[in-house]
Amino acid sequence: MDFDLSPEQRMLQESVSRFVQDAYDFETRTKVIAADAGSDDKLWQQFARLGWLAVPFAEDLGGIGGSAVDLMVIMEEFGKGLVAEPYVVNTLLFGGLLGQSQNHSIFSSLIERIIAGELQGAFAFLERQSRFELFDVTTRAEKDDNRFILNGEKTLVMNGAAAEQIIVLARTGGKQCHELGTTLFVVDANAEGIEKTGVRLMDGQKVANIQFNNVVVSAQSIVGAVDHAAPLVREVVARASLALCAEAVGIMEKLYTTTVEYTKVRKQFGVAIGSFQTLQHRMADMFIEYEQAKSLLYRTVCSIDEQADDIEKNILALKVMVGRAGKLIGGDAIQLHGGMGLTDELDVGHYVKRLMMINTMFGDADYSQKKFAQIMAA
Amino acid sequence: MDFDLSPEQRMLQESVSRFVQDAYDFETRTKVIAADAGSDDKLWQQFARLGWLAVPFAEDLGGIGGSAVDLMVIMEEFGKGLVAEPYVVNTLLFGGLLGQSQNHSIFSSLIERIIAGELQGAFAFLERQSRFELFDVTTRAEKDDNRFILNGEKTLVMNGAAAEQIIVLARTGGKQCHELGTTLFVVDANAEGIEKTGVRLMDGQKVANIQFNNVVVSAQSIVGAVDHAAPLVREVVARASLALCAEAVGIMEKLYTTTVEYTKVRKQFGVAIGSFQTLQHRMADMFIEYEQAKSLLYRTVCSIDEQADDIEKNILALKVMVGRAGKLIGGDAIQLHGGMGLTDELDVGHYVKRLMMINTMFGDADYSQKKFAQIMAA
Amino acid sequence: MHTKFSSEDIQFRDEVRAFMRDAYTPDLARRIASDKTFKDAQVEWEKKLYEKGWIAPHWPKEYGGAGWSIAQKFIYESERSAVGAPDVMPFGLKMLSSVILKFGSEAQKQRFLPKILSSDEWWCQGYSEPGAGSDLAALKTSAALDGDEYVVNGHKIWTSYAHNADWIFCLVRTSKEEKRQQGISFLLIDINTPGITIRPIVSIDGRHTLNEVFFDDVRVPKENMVGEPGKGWTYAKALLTHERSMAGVADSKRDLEQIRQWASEEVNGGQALLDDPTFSKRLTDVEIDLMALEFTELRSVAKAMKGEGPGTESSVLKIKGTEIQQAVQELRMDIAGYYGAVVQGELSSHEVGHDFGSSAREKYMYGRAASLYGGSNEIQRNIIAKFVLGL
Amino acid sequence: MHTKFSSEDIQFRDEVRAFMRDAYTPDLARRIASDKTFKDAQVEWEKKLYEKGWIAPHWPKEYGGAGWSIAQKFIYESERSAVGAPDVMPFGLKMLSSVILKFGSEAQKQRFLPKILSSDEWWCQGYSEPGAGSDLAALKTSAALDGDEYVVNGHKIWTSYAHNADWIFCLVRTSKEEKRQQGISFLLIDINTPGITIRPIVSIDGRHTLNEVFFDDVRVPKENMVGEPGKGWTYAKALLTHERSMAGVADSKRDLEQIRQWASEEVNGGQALLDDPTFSKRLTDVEIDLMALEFTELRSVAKAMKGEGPGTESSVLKIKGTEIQQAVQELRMDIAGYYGAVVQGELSSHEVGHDFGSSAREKYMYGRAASLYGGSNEIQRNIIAKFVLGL
Repeated sequence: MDFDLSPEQRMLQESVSRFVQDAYDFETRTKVIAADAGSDDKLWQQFARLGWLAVPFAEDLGGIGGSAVDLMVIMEEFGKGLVAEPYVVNTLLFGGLLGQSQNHSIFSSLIERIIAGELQGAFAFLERQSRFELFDVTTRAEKDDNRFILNGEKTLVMNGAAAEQIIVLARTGGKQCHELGTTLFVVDANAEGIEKTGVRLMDGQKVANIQFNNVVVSAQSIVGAVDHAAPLVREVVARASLALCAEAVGIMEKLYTTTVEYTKVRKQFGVAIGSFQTLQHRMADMFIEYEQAKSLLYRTVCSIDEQADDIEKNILALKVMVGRAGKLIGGDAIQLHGGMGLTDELDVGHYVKRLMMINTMFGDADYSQKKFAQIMAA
Repeated sequence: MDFDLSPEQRMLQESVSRFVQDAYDFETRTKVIAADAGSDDKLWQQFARLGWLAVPFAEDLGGIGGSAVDLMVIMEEFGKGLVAEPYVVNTLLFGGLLGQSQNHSIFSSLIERIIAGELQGAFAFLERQSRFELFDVTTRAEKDDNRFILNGEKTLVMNGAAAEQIIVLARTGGKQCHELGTTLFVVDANAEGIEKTGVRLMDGQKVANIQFNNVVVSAQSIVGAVDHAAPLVREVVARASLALCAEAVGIMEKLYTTTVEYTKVRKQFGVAIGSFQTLQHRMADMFIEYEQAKSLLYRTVCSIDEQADDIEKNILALKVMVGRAGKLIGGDAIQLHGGMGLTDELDVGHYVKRLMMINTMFGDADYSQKKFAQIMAA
Repeated sequence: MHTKFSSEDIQFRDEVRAFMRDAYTPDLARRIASDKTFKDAQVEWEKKLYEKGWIAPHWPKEYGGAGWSIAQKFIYESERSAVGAPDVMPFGLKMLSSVILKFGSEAQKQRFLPKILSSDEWWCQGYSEPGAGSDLAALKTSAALDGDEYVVNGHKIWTSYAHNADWIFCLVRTSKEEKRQQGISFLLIDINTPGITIRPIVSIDGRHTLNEVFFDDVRVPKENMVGEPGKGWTYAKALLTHERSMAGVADSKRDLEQIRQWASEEVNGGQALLDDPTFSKRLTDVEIDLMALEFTELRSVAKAMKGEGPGTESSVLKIKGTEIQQAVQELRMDIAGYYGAVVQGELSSHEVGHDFGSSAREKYMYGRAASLYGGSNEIQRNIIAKFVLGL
Repeated sequence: MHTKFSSEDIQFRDEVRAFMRDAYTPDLARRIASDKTFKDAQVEWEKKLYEKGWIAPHWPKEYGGAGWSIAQKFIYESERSAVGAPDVMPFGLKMLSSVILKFGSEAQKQRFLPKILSSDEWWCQGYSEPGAGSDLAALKTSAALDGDEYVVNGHKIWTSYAHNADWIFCLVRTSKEEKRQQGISFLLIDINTPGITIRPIVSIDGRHTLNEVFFDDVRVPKENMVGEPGKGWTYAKALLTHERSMAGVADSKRDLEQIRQWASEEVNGGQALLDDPTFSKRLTDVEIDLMALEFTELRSVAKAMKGEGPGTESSVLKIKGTEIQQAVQELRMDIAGYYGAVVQGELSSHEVGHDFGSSAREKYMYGRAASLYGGSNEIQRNIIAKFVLGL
């Protein structure tokens, strides 16, 4: 039993941490997200050069075959730096679907381009009505000879504004909320019949509502098996959830330490406000929640890397805890920063917004807890 | 709009409060509940002389026809004094069923004896399996000519050890949890076929598990209508719930004030522990919860006395709040009393236990909240 | 013990209710809600109240007050917030006016009160400074007498609506005393005086209501000082006790009804969110708390009706009121799900794919202020501990 | 980063597991749980551990310790609590022994350690006094040297198991110093010495573990003082750091499994409580917290395995561990419903109509102590604020 990072992992951590410090201060980040695309291609090239984009991909796909711990290391540092670049969507969702599908070999050139930082991709799963049910899918793909015709709408598609290729979750059979009958297609973002509306989210990222009007896709663009998208989607979403939770733990660390430091220097009634016992206890609680979330993160990554049988349960528990602890730590960080915490200028509110986003992604705390309860009862 | 007590109500309050101060200190109470019956007949005579037993009964039954506010006044003071005498069970449950049934006239002599303090009664509703479902009844009353034969068991019957007469909720038809098919019978506690096991509860009261083995009851002993016990039971239980909640509010007042006083005199590290900010804020929260519970109590009694249309909703909400606030205030009262709070000698733990009992009675906070939610959704 | 109002009060309630229904139109509501049209629309609303004679009910009748009883004031507030109509801007009509009425000169009353009443002159409040928030007595902005004028230098922050205001009333330091509170004076400053710079502060909801105000050798006629120099702290204190009164019960009630509606329409895998027991539990937690708070407020009003001053229950109202508001905001965000993250900007709800997600987020983020402003909830708990519990 | 133990450790785990299964019989468990049979049964259990050589794993091997690694200690504790077997009585085997081993004379080691090890002499701890709880340095019990004996006068309180003990180790005041801690000494007293009176304190769970101990001119040989006079505070402090280590994870795990079982059997109107979403939410809240705490503990153990001393994470373990225990106790009470109120006494479960209601209540009430003892959770938060966060 050992919870230290390996020398390689410490190097990776060091490398991401140095990037955040040297090239990604809060001002830079503010500029990056203010740009229309919501991300910066030069920074993305740097990610590629530093090898980070290769981490999640298997070695036979040109990747590094990184472990869950490797992923955690990157994401925690991204969290601390509030890195807005579309790492999760490109490498874990878009790239993950391609790389982990049983027919991944036919997408090897796409994967190479992802790793090289040359391709922006997206995964279009959400619809207006679907909320947290991944397979509440009404976008239809009708078979027409050796091709499919896509009709419908996908909403708030992450990286959807910038993506050149989009994997679309569409219904090829079954009823509205059924898992069976859903299929994944890679679609060119410039294909005829595609209409995009860019939407800004509170964490600065640029997403898109995408309409598909008789968009023609070939049978070769199917990722995985027809009608059987569910297992692959679930696997990829689980991994992305883990990554987001690791990011959240990084954010929580940043928020609690920032708050502690602020209350040491901020004076009221002639003393540092950090000397008030009630505020001390609230920060102690922030620390406790952070430590607990971190422990559950360790539990989860170890279970993945050790192929234990409680991975799904751990990820759901982690998602619940990250959602709840995030609300507590985020709320207290703002409250303890007083008026400053309520301004857009200070970074605190932006960290809090990102935590809120992460809570929602793929199902909020309440939803995840219900799924957790189902597993426990099974 | 006015939340003051009338002069008569202030007199009533004064009278109960004086009784508690003069005749019912903690030592006296400890002796009373230590006795096998769990109550004291001399005290009960005093209740009768002071007219308290007449308050809940209509004037045409020889009562005073007191309002919900009158009842609240008595019960709050009982709460502050941790009065263990079986007031609720005798006057509101046993007496309430008799007095509010449509055939109340045939029970007028029993009611007279209740008011005179000469009759101890009980209401046997609970069964081993029934938890909070009042009409989960398996005790059967089979019709046999002009009489009924009772078989089954009622558990934890309040005042069941001392009662001379017991109203039994039994099934005369319908399925296990159906409301329809339940009937109330007044049964002599010494009737043949009745077997009692006395059980002590944590608040000191003596209850009984009662077995009915072919107990013969006449058709004249039916309270209300055959098969239609439900409306009457619900009405009486609602009133008893209100009374218990008022008692709980009295207990909370006692607990928060006692705790505040204790922390003013208890010293640690050379200062009163009440000077620590975190403890101050916890006591502020105890106060807030108490004030909120008191407000909801006022809301509820006013709605009853004004025959508003949200009485049921108010009682359920009050029950939820009393349960939750009771846990918070009770827990903090013990915690802030430190080691002393954990002893049986100090009264604090006993007040807390009574709060816990009240939370459970007729459905705990979680259960009551579910019923509240059903009304809100209707 | 009863909850009934007198028949006169009920008649008054009906009158207010009818007025609100007619005067507060959906169009007005829309324009007040948008940063761009806010000021004009708010003035329009206030002028309606002015014409009705209801704009300053707590003022003495001779200056244009309504002469309402406590019950009438309560009824008015309940009816107003029941339809979601905004309160008047408090800076002139509630805050400054009480100071001028009590401590101002006759000339100041004549000069300032009429235009406050008619909503022709808007005020803002220059109290907080970067080093003086909850601890206001630490303020540093100075006003030095030079001939007939005070020369003001300093830096105010968190000044709500300074960019909409014509005047600002400031606490300034006119001398350095042993006891920090004693050197503070109360000064009225035309916000267009040379030397004043206003810098907007964007809030975490993305909106602009707050500002910093910089004073650089700003010259203010000395007749603009209220009362005596050095007494500003006393005047400001007298005002603060007026600040806390209502707990937003009617607003929260309206919000909760809306939330029930939305939660019944938001579906997850075929189940409406309202039928999800976890959500239902959270919602009813808040509803029950609010049912209690409504009566905590009524108890406070009933006390006031008997002439007992607003006591320490105002701290309970503040704490619980804001806790409920924040719980409401969180429920609304959680109903919106993914769409709570949307920054709608110029997009239509149809383009976004959602009606209230963006405004749910704005309200949620802005709502973080509620537990800070008007005496943070921590300070309210200190007040309860000290003044109610005697700790 | 991994959670695997070495194969030696796994072998050891299997050995402990087998031992626990065989040695900790249901009959023993039953007798330990009853006040009447407790002492004899507990001694029987400790003697089994003594014979196995496992009774004092943290002692040096020469005195009968097991020479276990950190990992082995952790494994032992996990396996022991997984079957619900009690820990040894800590007063002699853990607390006093570490003081004697570190600061005691050779004669004291020879006299006291063997009988502690064999569980033939039981100890209790005389620290707290009515005026000295969390603030131990305020203690007043005095020991004045008179010839070769100390004469002890004073009053100890909250003395667990004094009524079962043969000896008591006390902090006593031997001189009055400027700094209150400096006049305190560490004295070993035969509890049967004339002048000692033990008064039971019944706890709110109705049970008797606590006592007051009165000292009235109690004469104690001066060779019973440990180390130097006036250094008692230092010795006691060194001991306190040993106190907090485990968070009761295995016990809480076992409890939660039991709760799942009971909740599936407890039915309300046809629905099992486990299927009630409100209950399920509360239960999974605790389960998730415990999953995290298990790894907070493992992280702490892993640090210890690398030789890093028990850091401030012990405060996290204490706070979360006790919070979880109390939440578990509350769930158990709530499952029991009405039956949680029962004081079972001599009645059988059949007569009561319920299996665990009475013990659920005892555990709930007794559990209130968890957030107070061993440094209250408030003090733990002070520790985190000061030593972790540097506030």
